[in-house]
Amino acid sequence: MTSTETRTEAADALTGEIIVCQDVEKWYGDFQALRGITTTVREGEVVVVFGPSGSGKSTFLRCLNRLEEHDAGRIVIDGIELNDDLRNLEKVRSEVGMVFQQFNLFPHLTVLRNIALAPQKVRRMPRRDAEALGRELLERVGIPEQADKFPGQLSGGQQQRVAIARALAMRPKIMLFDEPTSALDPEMIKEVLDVMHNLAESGMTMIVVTHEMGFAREVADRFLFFDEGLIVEEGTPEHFFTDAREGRTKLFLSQIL
Amino acid sequence: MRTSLLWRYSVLAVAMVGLLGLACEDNGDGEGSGKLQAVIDRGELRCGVNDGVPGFGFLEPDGSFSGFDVDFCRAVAAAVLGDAEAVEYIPLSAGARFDALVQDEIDVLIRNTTWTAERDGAQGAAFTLTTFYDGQGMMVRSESGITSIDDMEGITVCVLRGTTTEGNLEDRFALGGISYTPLAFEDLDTLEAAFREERCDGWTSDQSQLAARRSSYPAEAGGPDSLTVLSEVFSKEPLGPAVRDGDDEWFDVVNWVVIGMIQADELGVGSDNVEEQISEPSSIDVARLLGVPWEGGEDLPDFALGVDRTFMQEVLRQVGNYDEVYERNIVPLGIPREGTLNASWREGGILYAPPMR
Amino acid sequence: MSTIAIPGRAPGFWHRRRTRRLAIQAAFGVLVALILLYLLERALGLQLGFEFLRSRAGFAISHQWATDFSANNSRLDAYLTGVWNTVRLVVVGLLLATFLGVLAGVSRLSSNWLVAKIALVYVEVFRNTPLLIQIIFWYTAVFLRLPPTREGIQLFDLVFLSNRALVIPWAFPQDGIGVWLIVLAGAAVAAWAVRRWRIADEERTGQPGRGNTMAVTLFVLLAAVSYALTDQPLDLEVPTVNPPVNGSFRGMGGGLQVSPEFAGLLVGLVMYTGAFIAEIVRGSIQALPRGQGEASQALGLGAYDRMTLIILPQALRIMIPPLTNQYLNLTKNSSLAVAIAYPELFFVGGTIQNNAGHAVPMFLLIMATYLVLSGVTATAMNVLNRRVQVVGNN
Amino acid sequence: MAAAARVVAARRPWHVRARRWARANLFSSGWNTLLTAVTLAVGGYITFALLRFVLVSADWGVIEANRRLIFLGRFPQGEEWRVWPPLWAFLLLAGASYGLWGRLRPRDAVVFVLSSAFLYAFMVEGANALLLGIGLALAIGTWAASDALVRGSRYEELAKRITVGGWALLVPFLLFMLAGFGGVRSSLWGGLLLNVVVATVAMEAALVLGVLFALGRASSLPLVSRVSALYIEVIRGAPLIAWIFIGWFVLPAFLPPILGLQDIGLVLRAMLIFSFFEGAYIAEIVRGGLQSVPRGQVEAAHAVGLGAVRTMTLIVLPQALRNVIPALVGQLITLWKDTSLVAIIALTDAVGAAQAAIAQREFIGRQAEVLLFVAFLFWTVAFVMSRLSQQLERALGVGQR
Repeated sequence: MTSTETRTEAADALTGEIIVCQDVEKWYGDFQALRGITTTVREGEVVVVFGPSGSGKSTFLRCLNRLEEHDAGRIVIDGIELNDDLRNLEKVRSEVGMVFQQFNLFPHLTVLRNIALAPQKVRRMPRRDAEALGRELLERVGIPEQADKFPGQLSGGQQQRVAIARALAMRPKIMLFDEPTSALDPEMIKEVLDVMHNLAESGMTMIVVTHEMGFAREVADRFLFFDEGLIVEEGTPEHFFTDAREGRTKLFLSQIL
Repeated sequence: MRTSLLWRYSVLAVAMVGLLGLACEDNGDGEGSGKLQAVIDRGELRCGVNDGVPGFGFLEPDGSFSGFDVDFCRAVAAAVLGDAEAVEYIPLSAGARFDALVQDEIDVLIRNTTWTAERDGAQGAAFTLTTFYDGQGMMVRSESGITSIDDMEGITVCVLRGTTTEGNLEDRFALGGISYTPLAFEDLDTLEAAFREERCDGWTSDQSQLAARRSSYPAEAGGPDSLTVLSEVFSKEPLGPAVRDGDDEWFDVVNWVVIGMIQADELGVGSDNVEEQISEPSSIDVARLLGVPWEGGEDLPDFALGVDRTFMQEVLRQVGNYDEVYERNIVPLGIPREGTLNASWREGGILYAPPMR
Repeated sequence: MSTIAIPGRAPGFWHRRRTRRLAIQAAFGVLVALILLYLLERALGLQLGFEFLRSRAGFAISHQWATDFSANNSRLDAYLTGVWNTVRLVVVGLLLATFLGVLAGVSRLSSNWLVAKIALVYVEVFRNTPLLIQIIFWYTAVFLRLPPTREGIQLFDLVFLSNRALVIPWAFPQDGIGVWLIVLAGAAVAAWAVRRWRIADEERTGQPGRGNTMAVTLFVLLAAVSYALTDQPLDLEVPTVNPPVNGSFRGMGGGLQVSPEFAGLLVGLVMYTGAFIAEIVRGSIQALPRGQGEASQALGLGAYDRMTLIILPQALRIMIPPLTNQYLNLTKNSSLAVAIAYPELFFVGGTIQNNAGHAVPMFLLIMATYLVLSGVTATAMNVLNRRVQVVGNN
Repeated sequence: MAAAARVVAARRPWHVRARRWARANLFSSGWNTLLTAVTLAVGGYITFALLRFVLVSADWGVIEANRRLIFLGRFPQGEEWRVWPPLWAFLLLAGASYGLWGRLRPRDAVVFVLSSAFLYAFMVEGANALLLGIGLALAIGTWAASDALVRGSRYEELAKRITVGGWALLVPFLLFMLAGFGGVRSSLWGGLLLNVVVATVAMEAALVLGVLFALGRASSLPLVSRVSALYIEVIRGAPLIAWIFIGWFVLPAFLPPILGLQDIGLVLRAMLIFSFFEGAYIAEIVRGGLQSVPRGQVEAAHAVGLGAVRTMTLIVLPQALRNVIPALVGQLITLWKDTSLVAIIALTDAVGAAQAAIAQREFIGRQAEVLLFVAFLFWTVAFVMSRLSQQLERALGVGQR
């Protein structure tokens, strides 16, 4: 994996760069959430994003699959530029899976239907195939027996695993995780992290917003530290744990570790 | 700040009860004493009237009431309380009037109300001498070419609901085997609006009401001449004041105020000459009417009607006699008194006052 | 009861919770009973009993539907005519108000600024103005002011507008209707089968099945062909103006005639209730967690699928209880017909009471009727509610 | 998203900004462009027709001639002064409250000012202009004083208490001014004044009754709960107009013949009917609020040693009421609008006055003007109430746990 890279120039059109961000800015009213984010992610890379709350981590993630529109700069995902073109939007969304802090499962559909819905409707997959895929993914996240229950009947950890399976069902090239474990009870965090660990090992490109630093250190190729809408510091896990340069980074790390 | 909610609610509840008591006007009728005493104690007459028939009972923009019926309210108040203005007018819909009367909402109902057996009996009203003899008629637009009820096959007729006219209408059309659609309204204003917009072809009501409405029919809509009241009168509608059954004393007072006004007309006593007639009555009948001695003699026997024997003096001073009331309210509608049933019996009408002696 | 000695004394009789509860309830019960007894005692002095409803009505009723009432029928028949008039008004009103309300509610969330603002203005204006004024306005300032019959507005010889009647073409059943209806039932079954088949096919292949489109097309096609073959089972009537008699017009013939009274009341009720329903629809959609929409977006579901598969099924669940309340309100508000001349049950009941007295039994009957109407509506909505509830939802 | 676009665009020239905004909000797709065109045509026509009517073709003389009737009904001539002190008190309290708590959004303020100006134009004649001017001056004065001087000072809490007390006493004060010291009989109260009096009295009474019946229905005592439920269902089962007719026709026969109770006037009966009717609806709303309070709250209250009554009044009820403020205010707005129904019985409220004005010969065919004006009067009050409710919700953080 390409974990030794410390810094990539956005202008470099190296092969394998699946996400390119250049000077991305985002405003909420008078508040600027992103102040010129420039970074790239290579295929198969696992990037962990962390930083204090309100630093723009989630906004960054949400801009990547256009849940939020960025106001300035460019974002290119797998060669597709994110702009007003609706066709681009559809393409990007089917390539980028997202897992939310609050799971966001559909409460009126069974677990299996939650997973099979998008492949059927968006990928035009036959129902039988979609449901077979769903069962396979449930097996993979370790809860095959829950297929016919409703989300409300599952524990938080199980729900988040269903949410991961749901995102995987679209066979995305990139997975975005927005604090996937922060709404969970401690004993459930591990079961979700295990699933994510396996996913990372299978070579999936992942961007993960998390403060589970143990997990991050194990799986991440690269860390991004966000503060006040900027990437303050960027580097390998080892760099952060041994040799963090910025004062803000050190302070924050000392608070969460 | 955070006092107990229960405490605050209790205070509020007590305050509300107190306020209801304050707002509740003191109009309790004393037990045992009749309506007459109750009215005197209250110092005001509650009179059920119409507020939408010009000439009979009408609410003016300034909030005052005017009309023939309203003048009889004023006359009763003048007789009982000495002040024609001591009246609280309660506008009533046709449907609500008898309940208001029977439930003591009002002291007297003077609202172009027809005297019928059912109302006298089952509905618990008692009618005094008739003040206005009327009959049900039908008004149509002149341009419609309708000249009689029998021409009216298939038309729509506007009528007030819950009135005798609604039933008479059905009876008349059933008699002629004529099919029609009745459109029944709760209030006269909406009815007239509908008629004006040609929602219906005929408008049936008491002839006086039709004439009243016709006379003031707005020029914008064609004016009075664009309407024709058909000559056929298909019911008898004697209109007069009504009081609640079972209080003879009160009934007598109202009845004799009406009679007194007709009598005064017959005797030629009115608001213009009442003062001189009081000091020097022109006949013994005038003396009896006004409750003054005849040619300086002893007092005439009291009628013992429950009100002062001079009650007609105030009535005539403040309101006038029957003819004055008629001239003031009905003639402007285009219904002269001569030649109608409401002329005096001496002039071919049927208005006839029992003797006051 | 117990044989084990308990330290201290058992609570005295008066201090037991059970006793207290019984005492409070007994006191309350006595109070309620006293009030009821008092009311009963007062009621005994009034005219009770319903015999008066058997007498001849003696008045005619302008609007009739599903009844054949004349003044010679009993007062009870008159009342039932009024009940049917209410039912007709309420059924049509519920359908239209729901349609308008959903339209306006969804419009309020539209990304089109103009549409959203117009929906907002509609809701704010009609929700915050007394219904009585609205009804009087629609009747006296709009429908009565349409031109009279002789100057009526005629659109393409199909629709006729006058202040006597709004007439639209309408199909009336003829003798051959029975056969055609059977064919229609068959067509419906066929359409249903086709839809099932298309859905199964869609699930099998993943390709869009277009089940609804095909089913509707098939049904319409079958209906049209069988209509042609069965010798016109419906007679489509277009409005005609009856010839004038003595120079005055005698109303309209043909088509479906809607009186201005009915129209005024209906439009008033629909516009008013629609504004409330719009707020319910908007609120229910907005009440869904934002994540639901985002998750479906992130999965790449299109706007239509998102609305029909994710948002609406969940919003419906929140919507139904307040919607039921609005339906009940519309039913009860139909009684404002007394302000204009539409003879629904409250109006006719009032006329009977004017003629006959007997206020207490008459009003009891009116209340009971409304309770039954409300009960039917509420029960239907409860059944619907139970069907859309989500299992294990928390 | 629109907000974000606005800020970015703020750095661009206005026409670019406008174009961007229009593209995002009006013409984002072909379908949206069509929708915009159709809506613009229909909405534009309606707006144009309405404006033309209001400004050109309408004859507002009918309102001018009937101003007194619409606002006061048959209130006796020469007694109008009784109305002014309560109105002043109201304006004074409104000004103070706005100064102490309020943050009216600019858009609301515009609507408010425009409506006031419109009303002013129609209400004002002769001495009224001065009297109303005094009221407005009071409102602005207390607002400015409380906003600039009191807010943030150590007297703020005291001022708030006084203001709350003032609001509580306003309705009693109004009734006292109308009926006290040889005042005007309730049967002569009319016009909008009547709507206001019936609505305010019934609002307070209905809130009290509603809370009582809600507590009754939520009671663990089966008899109490069943009787309360029965009351609520029966009242809600029939239309308000039916209950008003019952108050009019049937109620007197059931009132006990003591204390002159049988003789209570129509206005009082209307207040009674409205209180009991709306009380049943409010009871249902409050019951919903009671159910929304988590069980943990009760348990926590018991745990710190509060008894059942105190748990209810100090812990559960305040939270329950707070949670249902939107629904409660909605019901109060309904009550306000429903007071127009008294026009169907014999009372001359604003709507009754409107009907009387429509009937006047010289104003034939002016029904649209009269009805629109009266509708506007009702609308203004209801609109202000709904906006206040939104402010209250924000201030109390309803919906935020």
